[in-house]
Parts: sequence; structure tokens; C-alpha cells
Amino acid sequence: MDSSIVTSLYGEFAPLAPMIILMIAALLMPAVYYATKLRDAVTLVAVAAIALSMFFNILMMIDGYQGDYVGVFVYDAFAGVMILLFQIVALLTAMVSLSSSETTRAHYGAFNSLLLAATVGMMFVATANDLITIFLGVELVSISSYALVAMKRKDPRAAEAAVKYVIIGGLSTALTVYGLSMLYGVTGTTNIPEIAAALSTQDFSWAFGIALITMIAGYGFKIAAVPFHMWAPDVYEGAATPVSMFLGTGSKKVGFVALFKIFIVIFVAASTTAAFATEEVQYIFAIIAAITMTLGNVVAISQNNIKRMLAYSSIAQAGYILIVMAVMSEYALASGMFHMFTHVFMKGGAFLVVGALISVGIGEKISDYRGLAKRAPFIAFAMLLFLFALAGIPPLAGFTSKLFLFSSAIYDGGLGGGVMTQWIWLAFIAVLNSAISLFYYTRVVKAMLIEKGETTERIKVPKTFTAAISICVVFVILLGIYPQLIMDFCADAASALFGI
Amino acid sequence: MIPIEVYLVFAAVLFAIGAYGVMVKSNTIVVLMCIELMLNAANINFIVFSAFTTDVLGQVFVIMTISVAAAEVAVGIAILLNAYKLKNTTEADSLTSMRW
Amino acid sequence: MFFDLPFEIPYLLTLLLVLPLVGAVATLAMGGERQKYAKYVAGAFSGITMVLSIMLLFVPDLAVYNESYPWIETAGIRMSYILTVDGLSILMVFLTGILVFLSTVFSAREHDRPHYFFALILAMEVGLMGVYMAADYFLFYVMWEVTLIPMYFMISWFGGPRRHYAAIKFFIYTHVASLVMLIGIFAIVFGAAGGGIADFSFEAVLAGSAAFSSTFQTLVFGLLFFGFAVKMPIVPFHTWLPDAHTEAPTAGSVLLAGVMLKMGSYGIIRVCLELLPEGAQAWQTTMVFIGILAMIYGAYACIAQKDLKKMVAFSSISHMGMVMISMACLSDIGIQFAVFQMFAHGLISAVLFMVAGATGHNIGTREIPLLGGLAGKVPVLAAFMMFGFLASLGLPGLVGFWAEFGIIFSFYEYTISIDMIWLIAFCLISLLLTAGYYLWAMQRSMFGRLTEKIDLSHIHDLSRPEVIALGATCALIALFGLWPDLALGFIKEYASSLALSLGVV
Amino acid sequence: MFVEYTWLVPLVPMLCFVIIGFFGKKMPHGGGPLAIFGAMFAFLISALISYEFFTSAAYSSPGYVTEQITWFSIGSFDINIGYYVDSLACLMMLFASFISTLIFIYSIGYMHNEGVKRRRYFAEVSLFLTGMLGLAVSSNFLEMFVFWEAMGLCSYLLIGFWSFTHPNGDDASDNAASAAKKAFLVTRLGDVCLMGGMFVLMYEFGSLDYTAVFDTAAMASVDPNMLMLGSLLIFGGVIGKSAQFPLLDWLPDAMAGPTTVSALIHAATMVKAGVYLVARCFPLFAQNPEVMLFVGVIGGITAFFAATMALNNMNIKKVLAYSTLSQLGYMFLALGAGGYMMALGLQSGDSALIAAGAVGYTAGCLHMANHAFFKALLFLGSGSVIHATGTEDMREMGGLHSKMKITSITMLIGSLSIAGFPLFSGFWSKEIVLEVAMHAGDYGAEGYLFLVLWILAIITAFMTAFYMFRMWFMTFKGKPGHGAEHCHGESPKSMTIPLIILSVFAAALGCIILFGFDDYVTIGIHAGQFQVGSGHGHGFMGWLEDIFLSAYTYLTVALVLIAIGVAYVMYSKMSINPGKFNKDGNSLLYKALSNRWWFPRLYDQIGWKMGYGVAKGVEFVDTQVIDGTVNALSSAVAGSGDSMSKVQTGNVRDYASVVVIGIVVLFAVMLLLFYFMGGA
Repeated sequence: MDSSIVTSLYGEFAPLAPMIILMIAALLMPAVYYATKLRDAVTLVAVAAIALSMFFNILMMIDGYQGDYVGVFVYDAFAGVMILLFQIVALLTAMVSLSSSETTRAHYGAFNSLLLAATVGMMFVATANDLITIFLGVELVSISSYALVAMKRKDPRAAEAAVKYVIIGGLSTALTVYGLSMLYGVTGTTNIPEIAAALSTQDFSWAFGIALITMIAGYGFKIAAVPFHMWAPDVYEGAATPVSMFLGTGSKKVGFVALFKIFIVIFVAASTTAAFATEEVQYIFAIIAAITMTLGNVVAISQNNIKRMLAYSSIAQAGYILIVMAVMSEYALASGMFHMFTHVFMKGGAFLVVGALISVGIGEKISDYRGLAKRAPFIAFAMLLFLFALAGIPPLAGFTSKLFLFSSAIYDGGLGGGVMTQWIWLAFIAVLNSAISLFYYTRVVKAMLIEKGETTERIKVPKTFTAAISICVVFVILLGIYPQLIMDFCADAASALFGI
Repeated sequence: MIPIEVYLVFAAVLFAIGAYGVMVKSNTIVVLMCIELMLNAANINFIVFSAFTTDVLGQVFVIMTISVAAAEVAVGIAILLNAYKLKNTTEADSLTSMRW
Repeated sequence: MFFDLPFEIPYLLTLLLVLPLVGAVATLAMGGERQKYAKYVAGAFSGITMVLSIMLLFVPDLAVYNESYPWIETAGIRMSYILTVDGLSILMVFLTGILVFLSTVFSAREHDRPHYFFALILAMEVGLMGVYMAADYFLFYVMWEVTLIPMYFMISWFGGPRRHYAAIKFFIYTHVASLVMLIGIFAIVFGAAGGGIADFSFEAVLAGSAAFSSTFQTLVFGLLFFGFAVKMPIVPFHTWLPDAHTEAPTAGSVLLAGVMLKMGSYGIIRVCLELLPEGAQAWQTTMVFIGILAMIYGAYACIAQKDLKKMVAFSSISHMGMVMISMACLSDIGIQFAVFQMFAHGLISAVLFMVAGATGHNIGTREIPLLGGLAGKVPVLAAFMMFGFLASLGLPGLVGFWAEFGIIFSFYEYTISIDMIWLIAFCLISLLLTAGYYLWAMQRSMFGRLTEKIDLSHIHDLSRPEVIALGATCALIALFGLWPDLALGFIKEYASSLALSLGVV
Repeated sequence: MFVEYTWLVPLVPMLCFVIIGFFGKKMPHGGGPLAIFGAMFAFLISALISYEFFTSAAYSSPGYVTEQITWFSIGSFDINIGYYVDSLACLMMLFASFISTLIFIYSIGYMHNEGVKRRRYFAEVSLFLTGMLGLAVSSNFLEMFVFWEAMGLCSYLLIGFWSFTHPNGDDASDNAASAAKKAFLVTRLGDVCLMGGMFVLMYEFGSLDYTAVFDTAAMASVDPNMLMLGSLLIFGGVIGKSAQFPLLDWLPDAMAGPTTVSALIHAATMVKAGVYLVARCFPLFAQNPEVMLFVGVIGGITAFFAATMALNNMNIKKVLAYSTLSQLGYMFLALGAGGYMMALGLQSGDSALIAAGAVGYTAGCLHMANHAFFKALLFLGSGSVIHATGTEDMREMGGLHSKMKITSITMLIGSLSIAGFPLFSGFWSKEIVLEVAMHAGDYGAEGYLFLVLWILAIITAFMTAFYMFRMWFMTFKGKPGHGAEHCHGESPKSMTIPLIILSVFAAALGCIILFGFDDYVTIGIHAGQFQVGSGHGHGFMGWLEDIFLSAYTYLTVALVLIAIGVAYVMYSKMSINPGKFNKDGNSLLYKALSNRWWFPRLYDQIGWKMGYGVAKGVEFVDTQVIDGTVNALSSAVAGSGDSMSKVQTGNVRDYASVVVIGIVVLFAVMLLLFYFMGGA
């Protein structure tokens, strides 16, 4: 089997094949729910759609399919890898939404519809080749997720979170659009390669500076980079845990994809023609990265709510990935993408555990987790793995990806540069942060495995949660000891992006 | 002909007013309106650039932005209603149960 | 060796790594009703591992057992699964095998969740064996970190009253150090790659290390050195150790002091000295200084300790300072005896921690001021304590003395070469202080007035497994003390070739 | 045929140690007979070895038999293990094993009541003997050091024999534990110096073998400063082991152990090791007159000071302990004076001076051998008394002569011998020592120091006679004290027979000087190399003339007789109250003496301040400064997390403000960056 199936089925829409499936499914969701009144059926359809879409995508990826749709959507290795990531996130979320006690019951069809729509938006961004499509994709994600956050049953915290989310989201949308308009003004086009070409003949200008900063702010909101991160802890805490997971692992990555698409392409093109210094911008990203990871980790120490703690840790992880934007090398990009993948499983897994426990009536406080090892050994063990992976303890996925990522601050990926000294300080800050993060991860570990709980009554976690957590466990270990499973694709993707 | 800078400064001022509103207004409905203001500032930019470069893409972008803004406001108002229903307020200053 | 193994064991090194791992899983499965079998399972697996590690000593040509398989190869990076054992690591592997088994035996009476306890010991063995056998920086680092987690749980599950604090401190402190070391590893690996594929194997990095400039060497030496020095540990980065030891259960302390601390000095020799000779020369004075500092400081700190185990912990710091001095000489004797001291201290500190642990649970307290005159009540324990203390203070005829003798001699050569012969006085003073704190502790805890501060009715002497474990370790101390060449022979060739590459013979 | 089996000499007691250590519980008398067998075996084989050696060709040249194998190597330095037999080694082996045999036999009776502890006792004394014999036959410094330290260990264990569950109660246990620790630590201080000396020698000579180090050509080629440093460091070890000034304080305390152990330490082993080492290193030390001068001065000072401290002590064992120190001082004085002359002779090439120096060597060794016998006798005798009376305080004894005839008479012989009463053993050696000291005063720039030392030594001889007879009279004459009333007569045979044997030697051994002792135990230069033995002594008549034609001999004898007389009137007739001279114990001098010139207090202060005082400071730095920094760092991180989380007010307006302010700041940063980095 190869991608000819896809091309024969979809013709000129082949680059959009994974999205089309999900879009149709998204539109079908409410209908399925009203027709059957069975939430299982809805989830089944959603999961099936995602699986089908994933199947097509994997075919296309393995086959090295490349193609574009009217020049605004381009499917290449990069798009393939990122789409796969978003599909995984969607799959996990769809699975656990079924049995989570937090997700809405009344509008279950709409919930799934929004979920799939948001996923489609993410995929749009991954394939986008034009500012317009990036913008539209990001907005599709944003607007859907505003609604997803609000769709938690009778929880005033969710309502509050949604208000905050929509306001800060709207603000950043405005900022983004303003930045895009400036970029358009400077270059006269919205097509990314053309922008790069146009910029390579220009000097730095005020307008471009404004564009730069406002776009960083706009997408920085999505990835929750300091100082645009303030919404994240509140929203993650307030939203239903599957949605928190969706936001933390999926929505965050959209911001990165947009940043990669816009900035790396622009700057790589610009730096090759040497009319335009990129170093200053790299430093801006480096500063943001350093502050983001430090703030995220340090503040996470003082959190008692585990979802909030995971939110801050998520901010810190964003800081790590921002190293890619500072270093802007092909190897860094590949490492960053790989870290995004492992992050899905580690952070996603951790959120899943939290969600599973909430579903069986255990609170969100770290102290509620006391004695968990006795009550739910598998869950506790899985959580241990996820947290240690997040902290970067070998031989788990988080370690390997951090190793790649941090090393990218020093190593250019065998392109002849040897050891780079410019970003060593960033690597130092990153490793120190990695150590700080142990502080709060071990708090949870201590509560779960070491402290004694009030009861030793066994807990029965819903099956879909167990399945999703198992998937995460498998990949957290597998990607730790066999990273090339994904890393090879990431390397291809990075070279595809740099090749533009 | 009016120079392009005038339009841009106008848009920038509009944008700044919107941003100021978001920062100081406690009423979330007003905040949403301020955001609209900011979006429209960006739209003006697009139109102006489009007009000055005789490129049609900018106008396309504006149409997209307007529709996105509409969707956003729709969702936003729905969320505010939901919040009002659950918390009896939509004042930003009162919606501070989650912090630190 | 005087006797050659007549047959080959296929995948011997992998077996050394896999057996404990399988053992750990098997022991972990011994929960619930089967708890009482946990120790036998653990004993069997660690026993076989020990036998294999002893067999390794009799292998005529170690190179036969090298194993190398590709592992990760992606995005300009190549990491491999390479295991080797050479003159530097063979004693450490042997030590690990022996001490893990003996600490299992020693803890045979562990009743609290024994399956966890023994599984953790075996899991630690995996990491320790891995560190000493790895010949790939990725594998090395992975194994380095793998040792942390079982130790963390060992302390937090089975430790003393302040176990949470101690465990976290141990975990985070040493983790910070390893991360700094990781940056150093990045530097050497990517520096050695010279723009090509970054190969993490020791061999490739060594081949590429010729291109290192002396500034690079100096800087990177500092990074790696910090990482290793915390593990050793070296003053002033040592404060995690006394806390960890005080709280850890006996078996944990034995492995921590006996084998884990050696990872630090092993790393310095294996990585810093092998790869960065110019860096080593630039740092030589600093190394000597902190070595002396650690030695004297540790010895003085011992005098002030009230907890027997904490005192022993500080004595480890003092003795590892001696290892540091020895390495800092950068001479063949220095390196040879640094390794020998690592080995010797591994055995001796095992006895010391077993004794201190036994004091804790057989007598009920380790606080020296509460003890006194107990030699009549617990003669066997007192005898072993005496033996351990004497071995540690460098009684000739026991293994520790030869190590110290060689170290101070190599240091003497060094002081002659820099014309500062008076420095040797520090070493001699530390020997004196060592004797002082041990004998004083002995006097206060076992001799003199019989204590009235503790309940004497529950005191019991060592149990049979404890005697076996202690006796075996003491026998080894005496054996290698009477016949030091048994161990020195392994190191000699390695030390002289390393000294040659360092340019100082 | 026997010399090849020299290694058996230390090995057999070693095996006894192991066997008794493991199986002693089941053996009769806790393994005592086996220990005696080991010692006896060692004596027999050393007698055979000595006989064979003295009759062999090797005796005349090169003067030693050695054989060794490589043990291991330190870099390019081979560490060997083997034996080295020469006259000195034979002398040491013989008297050490012989006296030990007697002491072990005595112990069977003396330790009769100790029960299971006897196993430990006999194991440890066997190891002690191993140490001494091994030391005597070692072929190099490092091997010697191993045995040297083994003895240190045994002294620690045996002095602390009663450091727990002492029959006299907890205070005695405390005392014993403290004394044992002190003994080990003080000797350890010396050992550490000795180790330093070995490093110097090893580096300079490339080997620690006696044959390599004492090679004339090798010693000449080495930097004299380093040679001197090495010699002084080695002598530092001797000071510790033989309890010389200023490290003399541990030996009196060491009386806390069983009396037999004291006998062993003082007579057969331990402290004699120091004398042996100086004699062994004589060629090395003789390279520098200053070193030998130092040896002599230390010896002379110790002899004098220790004697003063013995004057008013009431503890029978402590008096003997001080007398040991004093007599050891004589030995070092002799060796130092002889070595001083030999060193000057070597520098000037004067063979007469070299020969005169050799007399000092002979005198030191003879006095060592004599002392071994009479001191063993005295200690065992005092042990017998203590055994009978249950006290060590002489004030509680008295009048025991009638009850313990054998003990009393043998101890009288011992006292006469140590006091240097004419024709007793001690007389001969002491006279030669004094003669050598005075002779050395005639040579060299610093020679006058030896005259001073000679005067001190004469005074010491007077004091020795006084305190020994003070002891004897207080114990066996005068009014019976509290303890004496408990006495039920003579000790058992196993204790008295060794006393009788020893008293024979104590009385007569010294005369061997007249029968060619100085032919065998002497040092000279043959064929350009130092050689022990094969000398041409003064001969029978030579010595008689030497001693009895000298006016100084009569001076000494007169002083000794006066001293005995004074002791008699003070303590036996009680016609003079000793309290008259010291304001009944309130004079400053009396206090100084009974406080041992305040040495212990000084040492305790120094030890406490340098040890525990500094340790307290280190502990403070460790917990407060270093660990404090670590904890402060971690709480700073956690605390900053707390305070930074307060920025998260929960109000969305603030969030928006942060975003906007962030943009402004970022813009400013960007401008700064562009400005400073000179971007486009």
C-alpha cells in the first residue's frame, strides 16, 4: 500500500486528505448523537475517523508524498509529522472524553464536533503555506477550544476559565492580525516563500519590527510563552481534564508550528542571502525561552493543584522547545519536533492520569494523591513514568528528547560547525531548569508512592482511560529507548522545512 | 493624495485604544468590543496596504478577519452568558476564583 | 591472573546487566503471600551475577567480551550499545557484584515490603554495572541516571525519620551535577565529531579528542569535573552525602558508599583524564587543593559527628579526597592507586556501613553519646567494628593501607616535582586524624562505662546473615591486604598507558 | 639449613594467633599452651638460626643473610617481602621470643580468672610477638612497618584489654579505653613520621630494601638534606614507639592493661622496636652528626625527665613504667653518642673514632638486652605482688617480704640490676653507656652537649637507684598496708618459675660483654660497606680495665650506693620522713612531678583544641555555611516560586496588561539588541 490510494481517492485534494475526513466527521458528529443518543457511537465514529485520517497520513508520510493545493496548502514531510502529532492528540482526547466525568453529556455531539474541528484547524496550520491559511487554521483551533473549555458540566471554574481564555485569545488574535498586516505591508504578499524572498532584499524596518513582536506575542499566547502565558494555568485548571490535555499537548503545538512556518522559513531564507541579520531575533527568542522555562518551573514548585502544576510545567516545556527558535538549526528543529512528540505522551499521559482520577472521584490536589500506589498501582506507576519522563530521567522519552533538544544548543547536527558556543548558556539554563523541575515532580511521586493514604480501597479507572494511558506508557518507554521511530521523520521534516 | 503614514498612524492609534480598553475595562462585554477595535485596526492596515500596492490579497485577508471576528464574538458572548448563568457576573474583577 | 578461565561465556557483559534486571522484575513479582521468598530470588540473581563478575577476573583476554551493537542513529547522531571491561573497570564490576550480593545477604532479615527492597537493590546493580561497563557516552549517562532512582526510593521507602528531605536532596543535588556533566559530554562528543556525525562511543570520541584545543579542554574539564566531583563527593559539594547516608537503610548505604561514590572518581579518570590531558594539567592544582581540603575537612568533620553512620559518611568524604589527590598527581602510580583506593574503600566502607547499620537496629540507636561499654554485650559487632575502623584508618596488612601508602607516595613525587614537599604533611595529618576519630568513636561507643541511657534489654548481637556478610567482606579486605597484587595487577597496565597519554610518567 | 626458614619465626606465632582467635574458646586455658608453644618454637628456631648464622661464612662477609621475593610494585618501585638476618636480628629474635615464652607461661597463672577473655588475650599476645619477631627479621622498611604497626595495634588491644567490663568497675574501663586510645594515637603520630621517612627513602633510593638503602655508595649519592630529613622522620617514628621525649606520655597511662602486657610491651616488644630501628638505621643516621646528636639529646632528656617523674609516684607499675622510659633514654643516648662519633669519624676518615662509635652501638644493644630481662622480671614481680594484694598502690603494700619470699628476692635482684649495682647486669651496660656519652663530649663542635647529657645521666643513675629501692622497700619492707593484709602468700608456680629464670639472667647477663658480645653486636666498615658484627671487641681484660680503672665508674657506684642508702632510711627504717623535703607534698616541684611536669594536661589541651575544637568549627561551617547555602538555594528557588505565583492575580485585566507590557518590553529589548549588536 502506498499513497497512490490517497491520490486516486482524492485527486487534487490529496494534500488535504487527512483534513477532509475529519472535517466531514466533525460535521457529522451532532447528527450521529441526535440520531443514536449514544455517546459510545459518537466516540466510535470520531475515533474511527481519526484512525482513518491517521492511516492516510501515515501512508503519505512513509511514502514521502509531497503535493500542494493551489499553493496555499502544502503537504510535505513537515506537515505529515505535525499532522500525525495532532491526530494522536485528538485520538487520545476523543477516547477519554467518553468516560470522563467532566465532559459535557448534553452536547456530546457538539463537543466531539468541536474537537475534530479544532484538530482540522491544527492540521491546516501544519500544511499552510500562506499567512491566510495559518491565520485561519489558528483561529479555527482557538474558537473551537474556547467553546471546548466552556463545555464542562456545571462548573463555574470552567466558565471563568473560558472567559479568560476568550479575552486573552481575542487579544492575541488582534495582535497577530496586526502583525500579519504589517508583514503584508512590508512584503506585499501573504505567501510565505514569497515573503522570505521579499525580505531577503530588504533592510530591517520599523514596520517589520512591529510585525515581528506582535506575531511573537500572538503565537506566544498559543504556546504559553512568558509573558503571554498567564491564561494557561487558569484555563488548564478550569477546563475539563481531557480538554486541558488537548490544549496542553495539541493547541500549544499549533503555536509552534506557526512560529516554525513563519519565522524559520523567513529567517533561513534571509540568512542565506545575508542582507538581513537574524541574530538579534534569535536572541529575543533565546531570552523568552530562558525566562519561560525558568518561570514555569519555579512557579510550578509552589502549586498544590496538580492540573495547575502541570500547566506551569507545560509552560516550562514550551520554554525548552523555544530553544529551537533561538538556535534555528535543522537539527534543533528536528529535536524540537521530537520533543513535541514526546511531550504529547508525557504531558498527555499525566493529564490523562489526572482526568482518570477525577473521574473516579479523587481530587486535584497533590495531597489527594497520597497512597495512590496502593489504590491504583498501574495508574501510579504510569504517573511515575510520565513525571520522570517530564523531568528527563533516562531511559524515558523525555530524557532522550531533552538530550536532543538541549544538545541542539551546542551541536549543529553534523553540518560541519562542530561545537557551537553561542547558545551554551541557554543549554545551561535548560539543564538547571530540568533539575528544578524534579522538585515538584517528586512532590507528586512522594505523595503517590511514598506517603500513606487514608484508605487503601482499590480504584477502578474507566477502560478508555486505561487504554489511553497504556498507549502513552508504551510510547514514553519506546521513544526513550528507540527514538528514531519518530526522530527520523522529524529529521526529514526539518530538512523539508529548511529546504523551502 | 493622503500619505500612507496617516492611515497607519490612525490604525495604530485605534489599536492602542483597543489595547488600553482591554487593559482597563472590567466589563467583559466592553473588553470584547475593544478587541474588535484592535482587529479593525489591523483590517485598516490590510486595506491600506492592499490599496497602496494594488494587491488583492490584503482585501481577502480582511474578509477572513471579519468573519473570524464574528465567530469569535459569537462564541465569546455565548461564553459570557454561560459565565453569567453560573457565576452571576461577567465583571473581570469578580472572575478571579482561580489564581496563584 | 594465575588461573585462566578455560571456557568462554557468551554475552557475559550483557548477562551482568540483564541478570539483575530480570532479577529485579522477578523479585518485584514476589509480593503479597510470596513475600518471604523475595530474598531468595534476589539472592539467587545477585549471587549468579556475583559469580559471573568473579569469573570475569579470570578471563585471559577481556577484549574478547567486548560487545557492540548499533542503537540510535538519527539526525546526525549515533549512539551504540557498547559494553567493555578493561583494567579500570574490572575491579569496579567485581566490587559491584560482590557488594550487591553481600548487602542482599546482610539485609536478609528485612521484613518491611522485602520484594520492593530487594528489587531496588537489584535495580541499582543494573545501573552500577552499566556505568562501569558502558563504552558509549549515551549508555554511560543513561546508566548513571538509572542508579539514582532506586536509591531515591530506597531512601524514601526504607529510610530514617528525615528520609524525605534526604532523598530529595540526594536526588536533586546529584541530578543537577549529572546534568552539568551532560553538557560536558555534549561538548566532548560534538567537539570530537568535528562537524561529522556525532558518535557517542568512547572510541570515536577518543579518536576525535586529538583536535581539542587547550582552552576547550580546560573549560570542558571543569564541567565534567563538577559533575563527577559531586558524586564523589568533594568538599564543598558533599552535603547531600551525610544526609543520604544517615537516612538510607544499611544496604543502601553500603551500595552508595561502596560503589556509587566510585562512579564519580571512575568518571574523572575515564572521561576527564583520558580525553582531556591538557585540561587535567590546567586543573591539577585545583584538584590537589580540593583533594587536600576534602581529606582534612572530612576528617575533622568526623570528629564532631554524633551519629555513627554520619561519621562514617564523612570518613568516606575524607577517603575520596585521597582518591582525588591521587588522580591529581596524573602519574601512573597516582592513577593506579586511585583505582586501588576506590576498590579498597569500596570494601572497607561496606564493612563500616554494615557495622553502623547493625548498631542502629541491633542496639537501637547510632548516637555515639548514648552508647558506651557495649563490647561486652555485643562482642561480635564490636569485633567487626574494630576491624572495620582499623582497616579504614590504614592498618598495614589490610587493603586500605596499601592504597594510602601508594597514594601518598605518588603525592610525594608530585610535591617533589613542584618543590613543595611540605604539602605531604597534610596527608600525614589526615592519617593521624583518621586514627583519632575512629578510636575515639570506638572508645565512646563500645568501650568504657556501660551506658545507662538506652534500654539494654533489647540489645542483641549480629544475626547469622549479618555475620556472613561482614565476615566475607572482612576476609576480602584481609586477602587483598596481604596480597595487594591480586588487585593491583589489573590496574597496572591501564594506569601506565593513561599516564603516558597524560604526558607525565 | 635453618636460616632459609627464618620466615617461620614470625609465622608460627601468627598461626597461633589465627588458631586461637578462631578456636580458642574450646582450648584449655583459652589457648594459652598453644601461644606458649608458638613462642617457644620461635625461640628454638631462632636459636638454631643464630647458631647457624654465627658459624656460617656469611657472618664474616657480608655480615647478613637475606632473601626476598617481590610482593607487589608501586609504579617502578618493587616492594619486596623477605627476611634479613644479621647479628642484630638474631639478638632481637632471641631475647624477644625467650622473654615472651616466659611471660606467656606466667600469664597462664596470672590470667587464670579471666575466663573466656583469655582467648582474646592469648590471641593478641601471639600477634604481638609476631609483630616483634617479624620486625626483627624483615628485609625492608615497608615490611618492617607492617609489623611495626601490628605491634601498635596489639598494644592498643591489650592496653585496652579491660576497656569494657573491667573487674574493677566502670571507671577502670573508662581509664583503660582512654589509655589504649592514647597509646595508639601517640605512637601513630610517630608512625606517620616514619611513613614520611619511608617516602623520602623510597624516592631517593628507589627501594626500601635494607641492602639498597644502607649501601655506602647509594647513601653518598643522595642529597644530604633529604637524607637528613628522612633520618629525622624515621627517628620521629622511634620517638613515638619508644615513648621518648616529647611523646613519652602514653607509656605510663598504658599501665591500665594487665601487668603481663606491660611486661611484654616494656621488655620484649613494642618499645624495644624503636631501639632496634635506630640500631638498624645506624648507617643511615651516621651520615649526619646532627641526626645522631639529636638522637642522643632526646635520649638524655628522656632519661632524666622520666627518672624525675618516678621519684614520687605511688603506683608500683607506673614507677616501673618511668624507669623503662629512663632506661630507653640511656639506650638512645648510647646510640646517639656512638653514632655521633662514628659520623664524625666517617667525615674525617678517622678509623679510631669509628671504632669508638661502634662501642656506643654495642652499649645501646647490650643495655636493650639487659633491660629486657630485668624489666620483664620487675614487671612480672610487680604482677605477682598485684595479684596477691589486689592493689597497685605501694602505700597499701609493705612488709610483703615475709609473705612472698621468691617474689621479693627476685625483685631485689631486678632492682639491683637496673640500679647498676656492681657486677649485676645493668651495671656493665650502664657504665659503658656513660663512658660512651662522656667520650663523645670530646669531639666536634656540639660535643659539649654530650658532657651535659653525661651529667644528666649520672644524676639519672642516682635517681634510678633511689626510686627503685624506694619501690622495693615500700613494697616488701616497712609496715604492712591495707592491701598487704589480704595477701595469702606466694603466687603459683607458673608465675614464680619465670621469675626465677629471669632473675638469673637479670643478675648475670651483663657479663657477656666480657665474653665477646662486642665482637658480635657491633658495627663497622668492612670493604667499604657497613657491617653489623664481625668486630674485634675489647676482650675480657680490655673491658675490666676500661671499667674498673676509670674514676667515673666509682663515682657512679658511690652515687648508686648513696641512693640505696637514702631509700633505706626513708622507706625501710623510716628514720627520715620524706615529707620534710617536699612540704608534705605541697612543694611546687612535688606537684610538678606528680603531674608529670604537666605534660598530660598540655597534651590534652593541645589535642582537644586541635582536634575537637577545630572539628566543632568545621561542623559549624558544614551545617551552617555549606549545607546552609544548599538549603538556602533550594528554599530561595521555592520561595521565588511562591512570590512569582502571586503575579497570577486571577484577574484577566492584569493578564492583558502583562501581555501588552510584555510586548512593549520585548520591543525595547529588540531595539536594544539591534543597537548593541549593530544589526541591519
